[in-house]
Amino acid sequence: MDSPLRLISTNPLDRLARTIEALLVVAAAPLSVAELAQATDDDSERVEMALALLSERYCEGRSGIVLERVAGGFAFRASRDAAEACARLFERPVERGLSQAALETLAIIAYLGPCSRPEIAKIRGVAADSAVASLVERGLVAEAGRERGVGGAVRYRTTPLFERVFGLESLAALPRLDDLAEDAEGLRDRLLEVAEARAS
Amino acid sequence: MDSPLRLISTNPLDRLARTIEALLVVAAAPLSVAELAQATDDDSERVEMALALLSERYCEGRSGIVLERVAGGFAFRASRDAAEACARLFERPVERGLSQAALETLAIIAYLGPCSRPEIAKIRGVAADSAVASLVERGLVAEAGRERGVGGAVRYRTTPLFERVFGLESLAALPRLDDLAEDAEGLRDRLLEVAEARAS
Amino acid sequence: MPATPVADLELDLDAFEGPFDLLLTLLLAENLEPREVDVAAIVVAFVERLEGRGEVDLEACGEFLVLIAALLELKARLLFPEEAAELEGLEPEQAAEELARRLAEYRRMKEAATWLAERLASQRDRWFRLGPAPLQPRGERRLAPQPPAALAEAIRALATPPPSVSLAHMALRFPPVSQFLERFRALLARRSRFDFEQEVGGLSRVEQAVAFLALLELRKTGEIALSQPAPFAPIRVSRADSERTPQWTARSA
Repeated sequence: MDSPLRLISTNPLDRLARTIEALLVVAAAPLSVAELAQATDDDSERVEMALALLSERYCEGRSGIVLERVAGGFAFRASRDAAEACARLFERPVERGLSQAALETLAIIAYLGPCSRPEIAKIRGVAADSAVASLVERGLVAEAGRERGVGGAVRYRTTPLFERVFGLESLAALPRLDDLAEDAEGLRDRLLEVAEARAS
Repeated sequence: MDSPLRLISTNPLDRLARTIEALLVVAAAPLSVAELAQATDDDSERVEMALALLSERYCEGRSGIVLERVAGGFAFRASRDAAEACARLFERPVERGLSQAALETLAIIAYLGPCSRPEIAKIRGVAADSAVASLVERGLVAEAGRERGVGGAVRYRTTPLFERVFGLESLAALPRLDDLAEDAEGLRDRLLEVAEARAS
Repeated sequence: MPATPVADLELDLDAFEGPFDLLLTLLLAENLEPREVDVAAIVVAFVERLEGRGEVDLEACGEFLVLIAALLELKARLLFPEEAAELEGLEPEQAAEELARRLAEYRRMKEAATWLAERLASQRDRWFRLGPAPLQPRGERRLAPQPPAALAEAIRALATPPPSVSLAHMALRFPPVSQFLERFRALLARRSRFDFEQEVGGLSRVEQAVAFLALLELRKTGEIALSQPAPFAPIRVSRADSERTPQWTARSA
């Protein structure tokens, strides 16, 4: 809004940036550099340079529209300043009423990669059917083929929407499990004590 | 108004404009002045003034994002300069095949005749909602009345496009499954039986 | 046996909402899968009920323990039929290690779920559009020509029974509840009463558990009456018409 007009229209990189902002404002999901390069018929390097320009313009504090890197691509979102106004007008259908069971199921699918309902039930000790169904309905997980080909159980993976809702650049941005929980050592020692007491 | 230097950060109208651009980038439908006023907790007059500011900023030739007044209110669209890139983005490549979920669902509808989603879910052992939705979107299946009159589940049938894609003159030209069952009813029973065995 | 607050314990689980005795009835009639039932939630509900009464009801605790143990065993066997067989051959150290591995895995997943919940909370002021923009140009989805044989193949796959049924699983199958229902009915046709422990003494623990569930089912339908002079004393089973106990029939109504 504030930079001199002439400069904008003559700089070819700025023209590319304008095309990219046009694409991002109508896209239904984050767009990767490759998708942007393909749509703008330009090369990835220049697309990345244009994105850098846009990141400066569309950032918190300067603009109501904010460019973010999320779910393996780039997308516009509302600035955090506008959260209150957004909350008055919009709903959060995806995360509303997400139960503990659903969150555990989601964690298992996100960390263990494609897995089936029996596998999830094995880890949680409770059937996962309704939790999985609610996650599919919300669009956070999706079917990903069947186990062992024909006749096997359907497997599930997380979707790009999952990464977007949780604000993750990719699944690699999930914290390492080892950092989340103490190792199995202490637990095993306790169980061994119990086992020995029973054997004696 | 304050001194020009502090204009951006302190001018309340500019802040309102930033909140409005945030709302517009999140909205899935055009927003009316009344909706914007309600969400921003401001009055319509000032909202209209902020929208005038935004129309200047987001206009053809200056920006890839263009503010458009449409029937229902205001919405962002891509600039005309970006039309070609948009066409490339939204033009979908010819898809080579269907997902397993979609193929199974389509086969069930093709061989058994009009089926409801609960029925398909029973046979597949997993919810069929998203698979059916994607087949409807592709125009391969369409609604065909409801089960047992009013109040029953919606049933789906295959479309002429389905026959074209699969190179069939009619549904009678589907590969025969005589070894499985004599007719659609027999096939339905057989599939339900196996589904039950799989679930137990 | 005095009236206890177990049968009419109100439950609000993922898979079931209603009194505990209805839950048991559904399980016995095989209208509800044991694996759908969150046993921990039942225990919590029961403990809350006890707490609400302000006194320890030993009778109720005893009955509850027996029922919940039977339910747990039933569920555990159904959930891990093959694992149970695998674990049986293991030395205590190995079994402990295996259990520790599983517990650690579940604990890590719980931690991961907690992290996700916190992450979600921190994203509350991040708003973005779900789905297409209001003025988005729409492209059509086009599909390349497909072979009709793929449809037949998909149906064949769905019509194929699941592969590989392990024998270990078969070995651990439960005797049907109906088997005990018939056996107890036949017994009571000959004799007016019998001793539960004596009848099931020679059976495996699993069979005993199923037999006990059959007993509850018969009580539920009003065919039998049960009496037990003291906790852990033998359970006496008799024909409903020969030895009607007011408390039981009142609660069965």
